[in-house]
Amino acid sequence: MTPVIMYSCRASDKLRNTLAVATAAITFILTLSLYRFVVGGGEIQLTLFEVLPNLEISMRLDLLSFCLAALASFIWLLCTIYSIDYMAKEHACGRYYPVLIFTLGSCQGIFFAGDLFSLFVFFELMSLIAYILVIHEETEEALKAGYKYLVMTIIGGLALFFGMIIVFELGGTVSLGVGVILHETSLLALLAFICFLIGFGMKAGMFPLHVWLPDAHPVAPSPASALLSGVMLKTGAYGLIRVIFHVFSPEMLQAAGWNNILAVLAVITILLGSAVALTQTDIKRRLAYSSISQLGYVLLGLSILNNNAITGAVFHIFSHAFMKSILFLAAGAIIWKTGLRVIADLKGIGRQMPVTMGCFSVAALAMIGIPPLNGFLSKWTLAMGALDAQMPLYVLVLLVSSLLNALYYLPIVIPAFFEMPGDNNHDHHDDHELEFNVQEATPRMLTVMIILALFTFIFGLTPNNIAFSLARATAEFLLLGGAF
Amino acid sequence: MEDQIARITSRLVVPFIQVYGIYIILHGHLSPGGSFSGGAIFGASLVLVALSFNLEAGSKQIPHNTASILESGGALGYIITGLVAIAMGGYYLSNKAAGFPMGEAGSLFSAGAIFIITIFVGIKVASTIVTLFYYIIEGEK
Amino acid sequence: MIDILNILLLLFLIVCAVGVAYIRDLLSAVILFSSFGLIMAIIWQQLSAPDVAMVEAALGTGVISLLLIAAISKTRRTE
Amino acid sequence: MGFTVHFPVLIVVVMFFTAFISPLLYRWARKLAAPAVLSALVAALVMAAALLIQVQQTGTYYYHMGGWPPPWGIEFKADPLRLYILLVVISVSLWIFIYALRDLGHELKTRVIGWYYTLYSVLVGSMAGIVLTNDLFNLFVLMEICAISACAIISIKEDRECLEASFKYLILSAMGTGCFLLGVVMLYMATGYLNYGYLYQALVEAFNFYPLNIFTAAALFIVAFGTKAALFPLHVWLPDAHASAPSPSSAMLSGLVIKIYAFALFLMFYEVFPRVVLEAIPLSEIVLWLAALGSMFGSIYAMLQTDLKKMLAYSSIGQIAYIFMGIGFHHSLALVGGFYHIMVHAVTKAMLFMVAGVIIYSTGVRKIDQLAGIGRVLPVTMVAFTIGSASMVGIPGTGGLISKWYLALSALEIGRPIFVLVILASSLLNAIYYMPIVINAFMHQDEFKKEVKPVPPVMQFCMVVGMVFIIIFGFFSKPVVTLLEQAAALFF
Amino acid sequence: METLQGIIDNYYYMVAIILFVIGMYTMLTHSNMIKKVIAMNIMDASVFLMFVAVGYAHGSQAPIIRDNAEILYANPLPGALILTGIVVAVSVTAYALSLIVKIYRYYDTCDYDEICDIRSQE
Repeated sequence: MTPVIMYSCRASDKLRNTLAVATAAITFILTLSLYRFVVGGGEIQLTLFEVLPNLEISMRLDLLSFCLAALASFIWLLCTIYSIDYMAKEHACGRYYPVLIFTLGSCQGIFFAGDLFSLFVFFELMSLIAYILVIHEETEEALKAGYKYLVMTIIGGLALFFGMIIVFELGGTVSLGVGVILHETSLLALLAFICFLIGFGMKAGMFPLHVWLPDAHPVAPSPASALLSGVMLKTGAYGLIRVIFHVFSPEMLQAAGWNNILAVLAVITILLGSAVALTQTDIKRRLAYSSISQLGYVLLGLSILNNNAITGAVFHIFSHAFMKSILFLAAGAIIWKTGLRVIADLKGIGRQMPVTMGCFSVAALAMIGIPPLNGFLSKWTLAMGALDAQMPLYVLVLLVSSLLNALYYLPIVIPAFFEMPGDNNHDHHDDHELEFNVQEATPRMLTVMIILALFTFIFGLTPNNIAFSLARATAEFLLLGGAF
Repeated sequence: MEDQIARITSRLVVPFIQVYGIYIILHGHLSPGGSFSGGAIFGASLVLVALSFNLEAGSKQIPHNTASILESGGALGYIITGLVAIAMGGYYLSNKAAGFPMGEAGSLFSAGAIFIITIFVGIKVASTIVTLFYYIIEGEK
Repeated sequence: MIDILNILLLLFLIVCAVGVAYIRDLLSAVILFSSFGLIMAIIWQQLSAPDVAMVEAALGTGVISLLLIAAISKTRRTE
Repeated sequence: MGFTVHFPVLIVVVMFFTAFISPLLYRWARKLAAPAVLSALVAALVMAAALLIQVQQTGTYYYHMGGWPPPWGIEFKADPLRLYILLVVISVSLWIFIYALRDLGHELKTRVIGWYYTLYSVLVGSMAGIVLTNDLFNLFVLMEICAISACAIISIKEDRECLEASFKYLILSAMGTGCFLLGVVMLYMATGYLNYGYLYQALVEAFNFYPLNIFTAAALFIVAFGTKAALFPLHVWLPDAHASAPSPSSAMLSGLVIKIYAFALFLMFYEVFPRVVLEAIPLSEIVLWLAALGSMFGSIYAMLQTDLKKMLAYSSIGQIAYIFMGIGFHHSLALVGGFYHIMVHAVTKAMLFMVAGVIIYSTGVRKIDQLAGIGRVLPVTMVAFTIGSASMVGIPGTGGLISKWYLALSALEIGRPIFVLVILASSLLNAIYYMPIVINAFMHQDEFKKEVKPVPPVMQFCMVVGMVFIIIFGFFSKPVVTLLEQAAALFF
Repeated sequence: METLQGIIDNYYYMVAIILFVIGMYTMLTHSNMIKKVIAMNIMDASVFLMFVAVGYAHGSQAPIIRDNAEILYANPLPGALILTGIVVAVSVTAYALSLIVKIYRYYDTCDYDEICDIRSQE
């Protein structure tokens, strides 16, 4: 039920790796085993113990938490498998794996949290532990980025704390199981909303709080950045969903117009993220900025607050998790093999590492939103939602950003396949020619990427696939009034 | 400090001062004064010796170790007296209620526990003053 | 009549205190302070608190001055 | 009631008894001195716990010294709140003492250790007395004893900084006491009582006749306790004193002593001055704003420090401000928060000073920037430091969060969200100066260069106990909070 | 005029307050440590004076039991308390002086400003 946090043993490398994978797998299977129960509309609210009067650590299971938990544990499983090879030549693995699994635990904790307080506890736990992942490289740069990350995290945590206290003060409870807590708008409630926006938006890389993200994600080891981008960003979005539907109510937000704050920020996030991504030369930085803009879609979907839009948002959480993981893992594979990070140097790499770059291109195309990949589906649904809400402007935004996506992904993909290394005859590029005589990444890494790419296809090709229907069901469930 | 007049005077005066100090301590419950002032007077007399003769003479009168032992002992005696009151069934430091023998009002032994306590406190104060003086003048410890 | 005596004593007290504050020779300040203490003792006697007066005379004047002089002898005499 | 009736006074007396017997023991039977103090502390702890249970069943009761009833006699009061504080004081000092046993030999000369035991017991005894007493004059005497012994456990390490710092402390503390005594006289002039309960009743009436006296007294009390508890503008003595003292003393001073004075101010505000007085002048308001300023400035000053112990000392200024806020809000939840913070901060800060002590003991390093990479060589120590700083910042799962939670909640409850912001901002500042140390300690590339002595198991044990307690406070705070809520409800 | 009368009636209090202020002023402004200690004693003494004056009723006698029960006694409580207070003050003084002597040995001065100078030069 509750994912058990396990510590990998430090005794031997092999054992540790196996154990880490096994833990992730067990978590995944455990989570999956809840599927039947959840789809049947089941909900569980479980109080573990009371920290303070009316303030307890509790667990809760419903459709939304199931979706995300399943997603998270799946990606985690794959990333852990990927890490085994990737991390083999890195230092301090004894620290890396336990932290990885611990983060998974707290991440699952976030998704299964039964009230804001435990959500907050796990959220902080995850953010702080993830710090160790961020600075894993221990370079000057990493430490700097890590420090930024840490400070922002703590600011976000404090904002959450503030918001939570206001909710507790106004509503007398912070449980997510009672449905809507705050019914009336007031200055304090607005303050609380803004605080939550700051706290969760921080994590989700929302403008203007995204500053930590482009620094932190690239410096982490690639599997970790895949997780950071693919899963941990989503915890912020998840938190916002919870707040919007279970603390406030959609009707109330719409009536008060507060969702417009979110919408405006989301639009800025989308456009800004895409635009800045264009100017980046480091591949991982570009991916990180792209994450910002993609999370903007999710937030936009949330701010529109109707069925289609929310379906789109939830589905986009799924699809982005898959896509971004592939991208980061592929980038990681390239860096691992060649040590190159600058995009201009990657010309022709598709010939040496066809599978890796193949996966990369699939994901990039999905990002752009080319049918029949999953990115298209989520954008389509989002656009439908925007139209439903009489907001054609948002559709325009989506289109513009897709265009921008194309502008910054295609220059990676196309030269990788169709140009020879060192085409543009700059002298220093010649040095790399030798290094390009590289083989593909290890089979294990490839398998992971291929599996993810397959999922991208599957989710895109069949509109009634399992993820989409889950997202649809979740949206309905949420709009029906959240918890009962 | 080696002054003839001071020496002779102090040699004359010191016994009287000491007796007066003891008197004040013992009669604390009958007349003005008590353990604090009496102890101070007694202690001051000891210091006077040290001042008017020299430090060795003073420390011969009451060695340092003795002084610090007396200091602790005085306080302990005070506390124990208080505890005895509890043992005898009264409150802490209670006097008559705990059954200390009370004399007739106005006579020397008329105050039960207070009398005992006063003596202890007097010892404590006198020895403390001596210790403090040496502590400052010798400046070590 | 007794009031006037008291007031005079009090005035003397203030003078002593101000003097202590302004004299730069520490030994003189200590002597002034001990006279301050003695006057204080007299005032307390006037205020019908003989035991306090006694303690002040013994401790406040005697012992403190003694300790102060000892300390000054160990350190510096002028401010 | 049986024999427990004597416990309030016995707790104090046992400590003083030990204080006087330990130099004798140290002289004649050196091995027995430390166990004597230890057993006295344990005995006091047991008595305090028994008393707490007793009081929870039978309610508040009073103990009259020597059987003299108030208003003339000396009175001790045992109610749940005081016993809670007492329990915190005694258990934390027991814990610090165990640590001190090992550390003292390193920092002090052998000759004075016996005196250290004496002073330590006197300090604990006088703090227990301050907590329990129900009488202003008794409070004064005990405060002086506490101040002298607190200064003495600083100056017992005879180096220049300690001596100077403790002299500064002594003078300012004497000023505080002077102000306090003047305040006491003012109240005595107005009412003729010194007993809290009697004063409380008499002041309601006296307030009509002598408002000025009473205001002056209140102001003087704020100055007096503010000085002693390092309320913001009166904190100047604290950093030097706490930073230069031997580590167990710093732990004691920062962990407990300043809080005792804060508690005494609380008693003044809630048990001595009736509501009429406090409503007539914005006393709590003053305390509140000073506390708010203190919580910010303490943290800002702490950021500027290069010496680890000095930084911890400044951080105490910021943290004590939370307790003052708890007093100033005039709300039961705030009291819960403030008192919970007394406990949490006592444990946390004591542990942090222990960590500093261990670092000094085993490497001799005091400067923050020399700590890089130390986490690799002293893992337990630095994990303790991490948890301690997490609690200071208020990371969930540590005790610091709970007290902040209550404080913030009550700030909202009385409709002043600005103070929530203050609390949050100061938490952020805390994070800014604690976190780099932790990061540098663990994540720095360079190896730690200095030679490292192994940390004795006793010290490690003490730090582990501290960590465990901080985490317990973070998760299982309910019994304490319930106790505090009951206790705080008595005042409203 | 009424204020003046008030001052004359309460001259003990007035003097006590003046002394308190003088003491506090000297204590906080003078940099010589021994001066500080003396001033601290003056300050304490002024508070004691005030305390005793509170307990004193005009024309009352010392609180010693005599045969004649008709006498107006002064309140003995302040006296008893001040005894304690004086003792405490003496002990603080003694402790402070011993500190001064030690500080002198390290710094060769007992002036606080000079000590600060010395420390800042290091």
